[in-house]
Amino acid sequence: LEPFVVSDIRIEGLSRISAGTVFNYLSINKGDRLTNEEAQQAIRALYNTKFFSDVELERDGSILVVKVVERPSIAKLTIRGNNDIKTDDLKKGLKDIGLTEGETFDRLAIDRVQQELIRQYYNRGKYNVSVIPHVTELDRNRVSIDIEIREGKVAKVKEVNIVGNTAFTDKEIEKDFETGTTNWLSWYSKNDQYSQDKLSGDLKKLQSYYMDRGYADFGLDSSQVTIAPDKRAMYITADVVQGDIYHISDTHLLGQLILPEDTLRKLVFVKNGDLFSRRAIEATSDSIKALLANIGYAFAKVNSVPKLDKDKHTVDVTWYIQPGPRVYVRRVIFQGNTRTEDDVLRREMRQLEGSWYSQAAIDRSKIRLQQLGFFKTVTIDKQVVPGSDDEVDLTVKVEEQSAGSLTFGVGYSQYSGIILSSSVSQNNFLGTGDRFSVSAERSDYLTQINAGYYNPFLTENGVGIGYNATFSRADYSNLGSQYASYSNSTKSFSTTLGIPVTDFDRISGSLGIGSTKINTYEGYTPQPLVDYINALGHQTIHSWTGSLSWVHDTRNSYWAPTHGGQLTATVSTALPGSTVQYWIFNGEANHYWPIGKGFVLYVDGKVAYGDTYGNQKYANTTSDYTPAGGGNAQVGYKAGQTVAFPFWMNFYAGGVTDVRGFQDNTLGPRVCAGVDTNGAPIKAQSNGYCPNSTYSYAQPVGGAFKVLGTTELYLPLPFLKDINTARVSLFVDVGQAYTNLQSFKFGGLDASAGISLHWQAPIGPLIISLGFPFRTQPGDSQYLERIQFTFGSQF
Amino acid sequence: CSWFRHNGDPLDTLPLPQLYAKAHNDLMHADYSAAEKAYQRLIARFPSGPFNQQAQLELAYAQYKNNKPDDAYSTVNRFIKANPLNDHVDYAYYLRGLINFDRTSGVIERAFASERTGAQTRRDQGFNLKAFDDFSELTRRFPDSAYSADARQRMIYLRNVLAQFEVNVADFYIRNKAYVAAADRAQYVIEHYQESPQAGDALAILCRSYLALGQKDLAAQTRSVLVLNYPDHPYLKDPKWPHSPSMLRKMIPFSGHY
Amino acid sequence: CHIVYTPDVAQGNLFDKTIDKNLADQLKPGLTKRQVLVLMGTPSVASPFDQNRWDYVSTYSHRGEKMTVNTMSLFFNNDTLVRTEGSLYMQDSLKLVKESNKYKTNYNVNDTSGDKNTNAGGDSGSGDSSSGGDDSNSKN
Amino acid sequence: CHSFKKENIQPPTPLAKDFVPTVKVAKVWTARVGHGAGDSGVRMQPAVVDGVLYAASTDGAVAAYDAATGKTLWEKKTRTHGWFGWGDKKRKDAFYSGGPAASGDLLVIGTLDGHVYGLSTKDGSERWITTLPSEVIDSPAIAGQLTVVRTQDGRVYGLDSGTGERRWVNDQGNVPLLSLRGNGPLLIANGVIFFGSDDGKLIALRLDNGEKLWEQKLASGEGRTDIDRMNDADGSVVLDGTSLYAAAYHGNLSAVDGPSGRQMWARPFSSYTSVAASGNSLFGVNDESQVWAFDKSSGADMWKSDALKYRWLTAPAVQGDYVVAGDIEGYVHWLQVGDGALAARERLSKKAIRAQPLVAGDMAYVVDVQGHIAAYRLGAK
Repeated sequence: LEPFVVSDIRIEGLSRISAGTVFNYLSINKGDRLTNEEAQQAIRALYNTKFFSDVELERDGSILVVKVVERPSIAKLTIRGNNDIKTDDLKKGLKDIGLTEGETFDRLAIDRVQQELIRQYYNRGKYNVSVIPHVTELDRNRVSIDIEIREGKVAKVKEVNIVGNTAFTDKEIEKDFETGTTNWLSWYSKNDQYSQDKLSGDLKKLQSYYMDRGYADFGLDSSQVTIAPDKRAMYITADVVQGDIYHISDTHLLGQLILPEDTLRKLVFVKNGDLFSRRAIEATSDSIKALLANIGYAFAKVNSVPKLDKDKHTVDVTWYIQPGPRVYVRRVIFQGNTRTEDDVLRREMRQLEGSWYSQAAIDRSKIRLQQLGFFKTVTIDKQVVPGSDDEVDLTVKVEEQSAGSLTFGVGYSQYSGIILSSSVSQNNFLGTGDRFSVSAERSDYLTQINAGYYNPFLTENGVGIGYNATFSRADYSNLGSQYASYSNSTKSFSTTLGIPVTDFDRISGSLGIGSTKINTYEGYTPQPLVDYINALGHQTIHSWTGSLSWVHDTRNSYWAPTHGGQLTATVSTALPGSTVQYWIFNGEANHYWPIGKGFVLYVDGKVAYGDTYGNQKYANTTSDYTPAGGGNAQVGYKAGQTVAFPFWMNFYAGGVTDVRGFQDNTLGPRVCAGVDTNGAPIKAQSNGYCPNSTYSYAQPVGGAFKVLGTTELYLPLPFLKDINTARVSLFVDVGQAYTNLQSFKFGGLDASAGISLHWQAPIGPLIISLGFPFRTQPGDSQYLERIQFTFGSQF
Repeated sequence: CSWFRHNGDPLDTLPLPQLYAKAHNDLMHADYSAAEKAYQRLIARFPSGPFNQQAQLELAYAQYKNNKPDDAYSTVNRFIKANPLNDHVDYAYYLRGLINFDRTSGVIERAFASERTGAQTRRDQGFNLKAFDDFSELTRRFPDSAYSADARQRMIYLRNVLAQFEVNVADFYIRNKAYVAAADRAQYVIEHYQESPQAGDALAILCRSYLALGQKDLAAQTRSVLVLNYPDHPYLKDPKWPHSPSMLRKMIPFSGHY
Repeated sequence: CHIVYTPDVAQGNLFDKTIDKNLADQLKPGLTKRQVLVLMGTPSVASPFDQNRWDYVSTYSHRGEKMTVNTMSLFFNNDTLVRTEGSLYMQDSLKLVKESNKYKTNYNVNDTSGDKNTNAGGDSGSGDSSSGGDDSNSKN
Repeated sequence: CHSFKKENIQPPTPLAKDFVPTVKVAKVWTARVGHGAGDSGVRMQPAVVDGVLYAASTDGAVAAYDAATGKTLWEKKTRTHGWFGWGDKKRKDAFYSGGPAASGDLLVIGTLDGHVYGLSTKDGSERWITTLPSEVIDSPAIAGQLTVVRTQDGRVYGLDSGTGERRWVNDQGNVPLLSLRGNGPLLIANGVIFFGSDDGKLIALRLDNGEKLWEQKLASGEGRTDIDRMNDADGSVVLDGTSLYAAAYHGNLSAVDGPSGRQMWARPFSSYTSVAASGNSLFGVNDESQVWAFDKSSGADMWKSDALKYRWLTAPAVQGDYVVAGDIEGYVHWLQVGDGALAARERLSKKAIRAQPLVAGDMAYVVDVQGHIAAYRLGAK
């Protein structure tokens, strides 16, 4: 093709690709003198667009004719027979190589895909895999590709042999190897399936097993992996040279120490004469680094250099500390908060912009953000600011999750008939961080409307203000012996003020007014309750309520804490001037301990006690009566006696958030309804049966003193791995309600054990628990409830 | 007609022109998910037909309207890579910017927020930045396209939102008495968004934080620049200018924090 | 101090008693900006309108009390140091360590070994040792 | 046997039910030594020296039987594991894996834990132990005052037969990342040690100081995946006159001139185990368990038998004018030397047979994976 001036360009063979695209990549245009190597260059350019399988340049008079054959496009791509690698991971991988529906088909890509798949399967120990691509031509220059994979069985590890280990047996060393021979747990741990990176991880464990027990110049001579001819069995051999046991002779801290030497000395876990342990040496450098990072040295480097003295078998360890520059945080950037406002996140940060870098402050900020309960995950990482060597930007990536619940419920239960309930609660109302909830419930025995609002940041430093109003009318009378059947309707309004006292402690006080109207029904309501109201002389109880509570919270997350704990103490009183002046003390202490391998132990104790004060007197006397079976005269309430603790404020025990395995609010003292022939209240028999009373069983009336203890072990279950707000735990609950402090007796405690699932589902918190009471009081038997399920209630 | 012979989904059998007509019809009647399915079948069945490019563009629009911003974004990107010289490619760049234009805050937040920008200026600015870059690429590649004028308006709006975000953060640090942080943020606005109206607020905050830091002459310098450019700025009249709402107002629920 | 807790606000540059004792007298006029940067670090206040002046400000307000401000201003005439004014506020790093301990984050905060990943065997090791180590320092 | 359907490898060819043996085979005696090779995947061959058969197992049993009658002369058992690992530390382990080699009154066995035991052939009492750094899964070779042992990490050691001290070591052998289980047995002939290495070479070392004389590549060594690149020469080297015959996996069967190491002929033949020679023909089993016969002088193939395809055959051995081999389901097959037709079939046990049958005199001794030993004699037709 000798050079000529191109007057026009014509392209033949185009169907899918537009002429414009070819012109765009073609470096020749009208009026150019076309030389040979320009033509070559054009052909090469068109080829690496990968659109064409063949490109030819021809000359027709002074017109340049570009003949192209378009590569077929892929109409259909199917992958069959793969179960180790998920199909969509494969499809994504193929898309990067350019093999996806709609793309141009290129035979070289098929070959690369085949090799890549075989390599991936070899990595997973499936050495018998076969990958066969079938390409079928379709009309309109299209192809359909079907990749057939036959994975075959994975090669099982038949033997892991460590040679030369005289100090420890093979079994001791291979205890926490990931690779091993088949054992009863292999179906789940897959430890007998060979993979290269699992093996390299294990060899590192072998090395550190020795190095942590004094073998300073331990050497892994060589390791061989052999496979049986039928590629179904693999044998792993590791040859080790143990060397001798070394002890620490001396330790030095060199370099720029920033802090006085004795402060850093406290972080050195290694003392003279100790057995050499690499883990202890590394732990020392990590903790020195962590300490320096707390005071501004974000890029501190601490490397340990052990010097071995071969004949005395001692090691002289030196740590070189290079603190690097003092680092300042220039900007804190939040990412992922599409719903929560920036201020809500920034006010939780303890690391400010424009101040020196403190790892402790950053860790504390991460915990405070997690304690909000608005985010699934919070990750904070730092990037150096380009152009300056001592400034860093912090990026806080949050993944939001719904922090509230919107529930509509239509339920039916034979006691309360149709229950219509709806509740809206949002802990992060419109992203402003305020907590707002409105709930209404309508059923035969209960109509309740409750509204609450809390703004945690009235002032800049976190003084919070909240309002709460409830209106409820409960009539337990037709609830059978389930509850103490009396009806009370309460209206109350209160406002709270929360004041942070330290980073972990908060004191909040609240004031409110409320009125409760109690009416009891002769014969249905347990007699002491009826007498109490008559003695009191009032049916509507007005009260000024005031409460003071102190909370110390060091938990590291709201939904699934694994560290720290919470101490709360609350005193709420009906202030003087209320009809019944009482005070209630509520105390709770709990703590979480991660005990390694993913298990978390949780222990929680609750105490509640209430009493009246300011010796109010009963207004009138109720009649005395002598019990049917003789004995001294039962005295009802006498005018002039001091008022007892009001029964409608009594504490109950049992229920899904209390002692599991028992129905809600059914544990504690129980009293029969109605009076016998000569006016004495019917005494409940030991098994809770009430002779000739309207209800056959005694009704739980609760008590003024309640105690509850729970221990739970959260289990590391693989399938719950990525739902970080779901946890399964084994629990033991112990608790009981007593009429008053004096009637507490240790034998009276109820206890149950079982398993329970806590899940913050997108629509609201959900608890399912299976409880088996193993210590019950007489009369509890009819209140057992094996499976309990609650949904939407804040726990 | 067809359902007598029950030969499966009509999308698989319709010839090209009718299939495109059906898809286009669905799009016009705002039935975006049906339109999206129709366009996807059209592209898969007729990859090299005449309607292919138009279908890809309208698929992206349908996905955008069907509230699937991520799918729309990847479809538009594929369209731009496949046909860089198509005569509608400037619309593709414009659509790419539009997709991320109002993704910053959820629908409810925007409806309740005091004014439209209030919601956008207080949340993650990632999408605003991306939209700003996409629009600027459009105005750079096709300065005289029909969409560039509107794109420039949107860029100005986005820049003001970004500047307002920085000023909000600076205001937060002033309220929390972290004056060096407030000065840095204000300086960031002055350096990056000079022409935005928020630069005035930034200058005011910078001046106030210098005063708090005891830098009299730096504060005087900044104040003189403020007087020069924004003579009627509220800060000039009252030194405590960025007031946070009074304690009483904040005690009323839902009254907002700023 | 006030009973309502306000987190401490420490801003600006940090200098240390032990290391930066003789920093002030190393600041002889004639140094270039680059040398000052290496010596003192990035200035916390560098006004955009006055390139020839750098201020090393350090402020500290404990639990919302009055803020103490120390400034050292450096004056340049286009890239060489001319004179310095004011004094540096030297922090005591031991006090800073005690301050940072009150955040009680001496355990591995990113340790997600709760019920998240079962192969927590590895990090539970580091978890223990790091907390083990830090405990000792909070005692001092 | 395990199901092959999901295996994605060819299932073993089923044996013809109506098979009429053309030669009578008598099972002279059977015995069992410990649990044999167990899971160690080692091809443990017994040794027959002047009428006594010595066998060992990986769970610490060593026994000597009268080769003709099978009467147990002596047996020693050492427990390898204490009860639930109790007392493991004090116990000298005896995972015998390097099949016993005997000569004169010395019996040498290598173990999985890198020890080499020198026992007395009279009563199995211990004479010396040496410790080597890696597994010894290949039977040692005794040449008078020198015992040559080869370890899994590619090193070859010359030990003194009397005391077990290490005379010399040759450690140039490199072991590829992934190789076939098992090492090529050592062949000592007139002062030179011949063996196939794990990276597909036939190596000759001087007996007295272990230096390498020459090496000859048996396989090309390229391939895209690390499975294709595996070309162990795990089979034993056959000496016939001055020429050596050896095969490699994914490599070729080649004849090499002993003294010079020059390759006379080579033909592509991938085999994971040894070849056998008789008359002027060579017999081998390829990686699809087809039995082949080649002409010794030129390497041309004489016949190929597909009857036992995919049955994972052991290395063939020549007994009289029959070729004997064991398979994965515990059958022992005899094929005619002339045309490879199946001549006889016996079932040793249900377990796989991996080690090459050992022919001594007119008896063939076969050992299966679980340690069952059987001696077969071919009767008249």
